[in-house]
Amino acid sequence: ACGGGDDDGGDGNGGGVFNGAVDKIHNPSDTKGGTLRMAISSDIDSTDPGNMYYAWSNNFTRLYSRQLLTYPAKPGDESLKPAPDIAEALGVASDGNKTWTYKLRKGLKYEDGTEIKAADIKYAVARTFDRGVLRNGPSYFSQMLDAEGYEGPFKDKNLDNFKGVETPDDYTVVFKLKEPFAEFNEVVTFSGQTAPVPAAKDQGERYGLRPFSSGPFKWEGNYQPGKGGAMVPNPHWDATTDPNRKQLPAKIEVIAGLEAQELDNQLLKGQIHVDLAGTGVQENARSQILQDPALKNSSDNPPGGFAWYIPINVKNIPNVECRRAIVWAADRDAMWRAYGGAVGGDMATSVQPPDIEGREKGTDHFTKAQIGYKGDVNQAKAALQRCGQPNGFSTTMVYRSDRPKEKATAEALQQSLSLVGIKLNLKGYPASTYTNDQFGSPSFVAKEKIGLGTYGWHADWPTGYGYLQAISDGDAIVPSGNANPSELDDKQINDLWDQSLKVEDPAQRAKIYNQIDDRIRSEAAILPNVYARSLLFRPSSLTNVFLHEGFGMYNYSTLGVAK
Amino acid sequence: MGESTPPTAFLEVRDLRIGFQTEDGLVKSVDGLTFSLERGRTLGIVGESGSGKSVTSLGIMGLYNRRNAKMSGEIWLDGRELVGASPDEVRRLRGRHMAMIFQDPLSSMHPFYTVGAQIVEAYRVHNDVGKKVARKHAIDMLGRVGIPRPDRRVDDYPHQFSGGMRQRAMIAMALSCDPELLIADEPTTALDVTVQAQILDLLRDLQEEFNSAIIMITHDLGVVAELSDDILVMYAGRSVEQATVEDAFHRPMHPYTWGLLGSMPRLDRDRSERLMPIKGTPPSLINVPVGCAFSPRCAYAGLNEGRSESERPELREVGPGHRVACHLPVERRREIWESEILPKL
Amino acid sequence: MSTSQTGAGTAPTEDVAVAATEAGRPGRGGEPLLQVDGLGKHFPVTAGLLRRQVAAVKAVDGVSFTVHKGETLGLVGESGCGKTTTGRMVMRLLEPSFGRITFEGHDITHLSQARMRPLRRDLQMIFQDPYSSLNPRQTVGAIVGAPFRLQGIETKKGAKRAVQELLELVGLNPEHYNRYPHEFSGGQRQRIGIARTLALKPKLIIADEPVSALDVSIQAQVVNLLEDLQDELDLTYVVIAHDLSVVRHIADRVAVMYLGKIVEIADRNDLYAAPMHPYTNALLSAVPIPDPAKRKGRDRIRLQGDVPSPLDPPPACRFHTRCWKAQEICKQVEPPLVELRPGHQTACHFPENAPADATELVAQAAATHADAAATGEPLPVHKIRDDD
Amino acid sequence: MTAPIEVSGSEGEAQPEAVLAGVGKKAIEGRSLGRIALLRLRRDKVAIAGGVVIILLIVFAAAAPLVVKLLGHPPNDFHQEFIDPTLGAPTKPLGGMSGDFLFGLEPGNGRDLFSRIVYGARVSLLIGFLATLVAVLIGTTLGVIAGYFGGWVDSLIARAMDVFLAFPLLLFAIAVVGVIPNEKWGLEGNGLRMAVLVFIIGFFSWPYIGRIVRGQTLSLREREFVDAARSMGARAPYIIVREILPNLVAPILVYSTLLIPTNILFEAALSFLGVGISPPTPAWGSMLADAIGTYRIAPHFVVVPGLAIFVTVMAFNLFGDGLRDALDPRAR
Amino acid sequence: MIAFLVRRLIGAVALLVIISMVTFGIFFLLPKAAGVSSDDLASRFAGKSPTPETVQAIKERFGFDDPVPIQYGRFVKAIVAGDEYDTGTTVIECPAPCLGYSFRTNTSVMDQLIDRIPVTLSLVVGAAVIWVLVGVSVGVLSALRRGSVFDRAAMAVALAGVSLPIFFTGLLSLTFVVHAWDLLPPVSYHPFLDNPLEWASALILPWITLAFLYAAMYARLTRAGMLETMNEDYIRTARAKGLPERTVITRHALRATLTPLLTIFGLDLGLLLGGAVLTEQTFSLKGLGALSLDGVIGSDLPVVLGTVMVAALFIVLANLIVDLLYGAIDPRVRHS
Ligand SMILES: Nc1ncnc2c1ncn2[C@@H]1O[C@H](COP(=O)(O)OP(=O)(O)OP(=O)(O)O)[C@@H](O)[C@H]1O
Ligand SMILES: Nc1ncnc2c1ncn2[C@@H]1O[C@H](COP(=O)(O)OP(=O)(O)OP(=O)(O)O)[C@@H](O)[C@H]1O
Ligand SMILES: [Mg+2]
Ligand SMILES: [Mg+2]
Ligand code: NI
Repeated sequence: ACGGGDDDGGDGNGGGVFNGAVDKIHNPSDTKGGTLRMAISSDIDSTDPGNMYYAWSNNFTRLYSRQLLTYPAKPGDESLKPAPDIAEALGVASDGNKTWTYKLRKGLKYEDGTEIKAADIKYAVARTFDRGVLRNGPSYFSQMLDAEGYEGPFKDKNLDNFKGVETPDDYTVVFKLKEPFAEFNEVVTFSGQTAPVPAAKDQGERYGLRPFSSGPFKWEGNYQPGKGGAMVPNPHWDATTDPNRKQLPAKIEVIAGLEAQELDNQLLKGQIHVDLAGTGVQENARSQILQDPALKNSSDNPPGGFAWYIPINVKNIPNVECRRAIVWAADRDAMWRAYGGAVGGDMATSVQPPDIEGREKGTDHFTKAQIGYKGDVNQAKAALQRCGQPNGFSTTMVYRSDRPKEKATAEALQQSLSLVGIKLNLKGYPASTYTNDQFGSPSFVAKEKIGLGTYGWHADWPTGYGYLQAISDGDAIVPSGNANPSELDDKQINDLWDQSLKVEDPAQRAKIYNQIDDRIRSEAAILPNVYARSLLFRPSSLTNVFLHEGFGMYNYSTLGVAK
Repeated sequence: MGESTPPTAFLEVRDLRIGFQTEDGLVKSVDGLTFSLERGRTLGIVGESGSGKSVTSLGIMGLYNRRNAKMSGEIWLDGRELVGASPDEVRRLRGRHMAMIFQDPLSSMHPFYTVGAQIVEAYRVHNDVGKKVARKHAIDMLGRVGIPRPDRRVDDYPHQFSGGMRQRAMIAMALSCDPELLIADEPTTALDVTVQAQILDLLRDLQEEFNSAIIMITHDLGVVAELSDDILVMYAGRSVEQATVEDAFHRPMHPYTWGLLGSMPRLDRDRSERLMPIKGTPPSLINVPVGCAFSPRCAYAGLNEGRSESERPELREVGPGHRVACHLPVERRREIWESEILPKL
Repeated sequence: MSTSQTGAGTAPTEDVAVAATEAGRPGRGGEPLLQVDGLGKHFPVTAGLLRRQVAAVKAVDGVSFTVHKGETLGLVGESGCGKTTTGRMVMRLLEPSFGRITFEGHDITHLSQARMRPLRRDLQMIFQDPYSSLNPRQTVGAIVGAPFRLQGIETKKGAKRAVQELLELVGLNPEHYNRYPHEFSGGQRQRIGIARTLALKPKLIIADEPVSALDVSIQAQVVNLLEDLQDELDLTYVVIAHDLSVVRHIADRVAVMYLGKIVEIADRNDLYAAPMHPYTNALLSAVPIPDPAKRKGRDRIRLQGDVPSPLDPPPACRFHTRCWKAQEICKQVEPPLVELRPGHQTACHFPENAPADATELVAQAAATHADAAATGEPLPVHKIRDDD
Repeated sequence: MTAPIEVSGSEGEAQPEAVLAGVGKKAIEGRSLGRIALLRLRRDKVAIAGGVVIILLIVFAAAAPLVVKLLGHPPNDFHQEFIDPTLGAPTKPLGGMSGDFLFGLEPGNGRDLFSRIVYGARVSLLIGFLATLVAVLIGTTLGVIAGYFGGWVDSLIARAMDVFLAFPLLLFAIAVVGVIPNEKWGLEGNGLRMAVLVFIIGFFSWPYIGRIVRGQTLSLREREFVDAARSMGARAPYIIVREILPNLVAPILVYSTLLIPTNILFEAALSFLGVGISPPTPAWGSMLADAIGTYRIAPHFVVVPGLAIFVTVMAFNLFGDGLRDALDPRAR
Repeated sequence: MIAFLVRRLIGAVALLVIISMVTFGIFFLLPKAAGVSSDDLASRFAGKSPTPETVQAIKERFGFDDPVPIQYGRFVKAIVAGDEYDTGTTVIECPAPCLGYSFRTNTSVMDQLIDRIPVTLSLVVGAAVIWVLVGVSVGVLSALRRGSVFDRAAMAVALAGVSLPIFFTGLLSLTFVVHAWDLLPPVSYHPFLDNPLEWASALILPWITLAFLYAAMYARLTRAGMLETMNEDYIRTARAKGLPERTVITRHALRATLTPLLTIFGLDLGLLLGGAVLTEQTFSLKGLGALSLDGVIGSDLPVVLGTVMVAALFIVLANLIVDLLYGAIDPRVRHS
């Protein structure tokens, strides 16, 4: 590959080959210096590693925070397996998967040179218990750990009252679970919630404005919401203790809220190096890249690790045949096109995307994942007949108004359903409130009689549990930020979930997950749409670029810029 | 008229025509006007509203944009012809050789500049002097036109002056460069009688002092009688009678002039029971009657066997310096005036 | 009858008028129709946060006069002296600040608009500006017919017929019922305004500068029309004007105003022949005479300066700042309106054309005046001689 | 002597109406100022062109189903057979413009742009007109009341206008549109949304009309014909309705024609910010907002609605300007 | 003068109070009327999967269950007397005038405003300079050459300027000028004091785009005003004095034409300073407009209230300054 020397940043010349960063490192380099510019078109919801949930934030936070375990920074499948970070090794289970013990490396330092201690990790986990302060992160710890009644360190200053984590010494962290859980290492790996926070440095909610660094970079001044911030190398970070990170750029600039089109434009010219969100470029840039061989060679089109699908709400459309009619009538071809055809992804057959461990392809129950499949009017009408609504019915479909692809999907579905008499009222909501207040709020869904909507999901960790549980377990339905907008509360599925916890063998568990997947589809609670592919662009000046399969985007912790 | 020669008179206007092209047609505001004026004399122009008095005066001043106004004829000022002159040449004459006073002094002065500044400005375009000198001159001029404490008032704005004072200031501004020709377009119409009397006195005094020629435009015959030496009666853009004031008031020869005199209630005569108005209203200047413009309103038009309707009367000398445009035989008119009109006045 | 367009014939009103002229006008002596006593209007000048009144424009400051049935009272004075304000107060378009207005024996000073409404039939006004007094969006028919509609009057032959009769009365072509004001000349518009005024057959018409916006030739037409109508319809006029010649022509009695006060009021002939107040004198002598022969012979009185501001009128005799006869007393004592000759009142310490003892009479009156003011009694008009 | 009735063409103040009336000497029937303005307007070719465009637009919008039947495809039908699945662009050049698809195809779904533009005119014009109507109703009512009664009523309304003018209308529109329920007041879906939009836009733009009306009323109130009416015993409602309002028609008309395009643009801005009309109802603003995202793939998709908005707004502006000149030639 | 100022200031404060009340009403009462419960309102502040306790906690902190007047009272009290916010670990002092604290971004609204104002100020002032210069000169030239080719062309362009949505012109110019033709650097904000050249070059495009719209408007207004002024009697007087035409236009006509434009300019400037929402959004400039838009879309009420208040303040201030300037320019106003 080309090492750069191409400073005008005007094109993708010498950018290697198409998909050249998917399974190997593109442009490897150890050159230091330069400014790495990363941008995102929305705002960053939080830079507090304990208060973030997006795949890209977990990727991003590794630049300035280390955590107990992490995904290896390597191309290929290897990146999906948990690897030690602050810990010396993976956690060791005891007590029938109810106790997990981690040993810490010694001598790891924060940005001010003080050492990272076990208590800091305990404190970091403890603070995730206060959902009033840290509202955005996952809540696995507070659900799983055996710490009944603990309210978090902000209300309860005495950390000894937190029994879910024990620190027998400065270098040992022991997690105590309520129930046995086989995939606990994955839980620890996937989020930044085990990134250590010294109690003295914590500022509660405001910690996100300037997180205390343990990684290769530290924040220079505060992060400014809606605007961005900057990072500089952390002198106390030691490369020898950390195989998963590099410290190449002399400065990292983070720009938030850059208009999406403009972001792409600047990315293509190399004025910006990374689109933080990692979901790929917009339509305009897509056509530019695909039509210009030079640009195309600087891009990758890997699976993004997530899937786009349509949850069908079982409360508002209680009759399963009515839901099946929707699935039968759906114009899969148009819905697939909405995401950009082959470049946007592959037609989905199951709820779980292919990179989930042990996932099976599944069978199309009431639809066909085929290019050119426009829906089956006859089958749909028959289903309607069975449902008792031979002339169709009308319901509301929601989508994120600032996402053109979702709008196109909704329109495609609306158009094809109209052929069988099902009338969809489309309503768009801003993405920033969509998953919390509208589609993610069962009361709102009930009030507005929302029948279906667009949705996308990324695995917390690459197993069926990490993908499916949050979106299909009846217990996972919450009043706001609900990730199960189908509101599927199926006895059979719920039982399967409970059962899966007790199974030790991962392959055995995967079977159960596949069963659940199949059941969701035969209940027509989810209409699978597309396994996403992202069209990622890597400006020629970007070095050490490779696709991180766990995040479904380039790995951020090793990037450098060629001057 | 290629062989036009410079006249001997100070101001001579020959066959002046000024028209405006409008959406509805050509407005012939001035339609063949000829007159002359000597230094030190005052010409009063009277006529009804819309008869072309202001257009004439603005035409002489060269204040019409040549694109909008169609102008022809000749205007000779002190040996210079103005209609054919370049706009810049005429501009240089304005203010210095000819100046003008307008009817409404408030709207005619710039509201944002002090009275002094406006006089200074007028003075300095034509005289290469410093600000201080010009200001002294302005104060001096304000004093000359009878504004008390001119050194203070010079820094006032027009709206701080009373109506009479504003008109005085306008006069000061017009006279600041000793113009040889002063055109006053209804300078007193907006003023009260007592103030009007003051302004008229002022104009008279200033004329004596500067020996300038004055054109006094008004529709008040009284004002003309007080101030003018000669009179020009305009009707529908044409001159219908030109005479000395004595002739005009004592021996008027045009039915329109009779009408004007008959319409006026007068303080100096016994109160007549009825006024004698002219019937009808002035004609549209787009469709002026072909013949005598006054014929539709003229009580004596019938005496002409239709000539008034078809043929345009020329200005003809009926006595020394007395010219009238009427088809009626002079003798007949004299008779009518003496037997029919005069007794009723 | 054919209202000839070419104008050889005369309108019917003219014929009537000629006949009526010499029949004599019901001069003064008719019963009083309108009585105005000490009427005044002070416009508050406000400033500051609470819109506190800081001063007052003393537009009209206590005027009294009587208008008798059938006569014409002329009200003259310089611009801003309060003529219009007086007229508008009488019309009750403005609320008087003080004083009393009696119309046909009824006190109408503070009648509510609702109570005023029926009285408006008898009390009408002609406005100064023929361009602004007619609504440009209404047809002549609507304008002239408005009084019928507003007063709820059923017209026998229908409103249209009634309007057309009125148009004819003022010398307009009744066929122009459907035209709009902009299609008429100034004089014609003024006629339309007059027709509207006449619709309700009022007893009293207040004409505020009815001809000052018109050209002389047209002015004469309208003046004649007003006179003819008065004879024909038995009208009473209060004519406001600043043109002394016009007032002399149409008024029977004339009141001269200066700065919100009446300084002299007298019979027309008396006033023009022998004015007593120096201001009246000055006014008369300022009028330019359309006769070049008289230019030299006249001895003129030239006033200095302008009318002072009604915001801060001079004390005592308001004319003293411009009066050439003014003495110390004029700045101290306000001269009351004193009837120095039969039917001729004036307010001056040193009147002209007056009996020899005038000065003492005025001083005497001023003294009683001061007493009355002190006791708060209404101020009488001082009638000195009753030997009439 | 009575004046012969004759229309004079030379009034002293050079009254425009009088001058004009002087032309048609023979025509004796009353010609209102409105008709004269119409005459004058007819001579203004540019304004006429604007007016013709407006009328055409209205006709097209009203007859949209017919027009589309004749010249296009149903506005919501997909034609993805002509769309490249990966690029989302029409496969034929010029965005697929042809006799079949006059304005080409929408990228992605391949809907007929022509029929979407025709149907979109309905939304744009409806919002433009109705919102303006709301503004005119409120603005005129309050403006006249403020101007006529003066005093504290005037102060109050004038303050209210200040408040409204100081409000960031766009933000409120977004906030309000965000909470519109599905059904209310017997309306549902887009109908409700449009009703709310119309109301908000109208409700926040009334001060523009209100100010003008108030100013005009203030000066009209001082005109003598109002005094004349009062002196004949007219009450306030009569004066407002019969004497003042007819004189306000002209300025209101002019400012309405100028407010309509503003409101059309406002709808476009809302669509751009994602709170416009819901799909699949076509609206120019939302088409343009969508097109911004695909201008490289389908430049015609930007040009077509952009031009539609531009032409419409331009037509209204030109017509409004012409109207103003015709009704009030001094304002040129 | 002092009395005038005091009166205007009191009026301004009253205006601000009313505006804050209406804003408050729209953002609290309206959602309530539309059926949004205080729980829903609270959950908007609560991130991805809030527990009921979270919602409860937020509700309590905001006092969403209190009557609206009390909530409003708190808001006003904070402005006047300052406030403090418990962020869970620390208590943040928010000194008066405290416009509230955004729980969404964990910053004091005042700090954000202070951070954003320079951006909007730079954008608007730069654009204003351009549009006034261009608009006025084009308008004057058009008026003087009324009916000429220049006049027609200028007015056509002006109409185009008024007829095109700003996001349309903005995004297209961004694509072509910056990205396709590389004529200008990408649009961004660099503090003026750091590097004035960079500041200007990175803002030229938004300036021009914004100015295009307004220059068009001002050209039309100036032209109309100029045509009217040129008919004034005092212009005739100036010419009668023999002044050169240039002096007549610049000293006499222009001054009178521009004075009434000042009022409109003040209002426009005030409105824009409160946030040029569309322009900022189009060019990704982080000014007040973008902040308020984020606030509205994210239901970040304190931010919305804060930006609306600042916007109103700008308008009020602009009007006040215009009035004062008016007195300086127009002596008739000064003396009345
Ligand atoms: N610029 C112009 N364009 C068109 N017509 C004009 C123009 N200026 C004047 N006129 C017309 O020319 C005629 C003569 O106008 P002018 O102002 O000279 O009358 P005037 O005698 O001064 O009347 P007044 O006594 O009312 O001042 C009028 O009919 C007027 O309408
Ligand atoms: N509404 C008002 N508020 C304040 N002052 C007023 C008002 N109306 C009139 N004035 C003042 O009252 C005084 C008298 O005005 P009025 O109109 O009665 O005078 P006038 O004699 O009719 O004058 P003119 O001859 O100019 O018509 C003037 O100084 C005028 O400025
Ligand atoms: Mg004139
Ligand atoms: Mg008056
Ligand atoms: Ni007395």
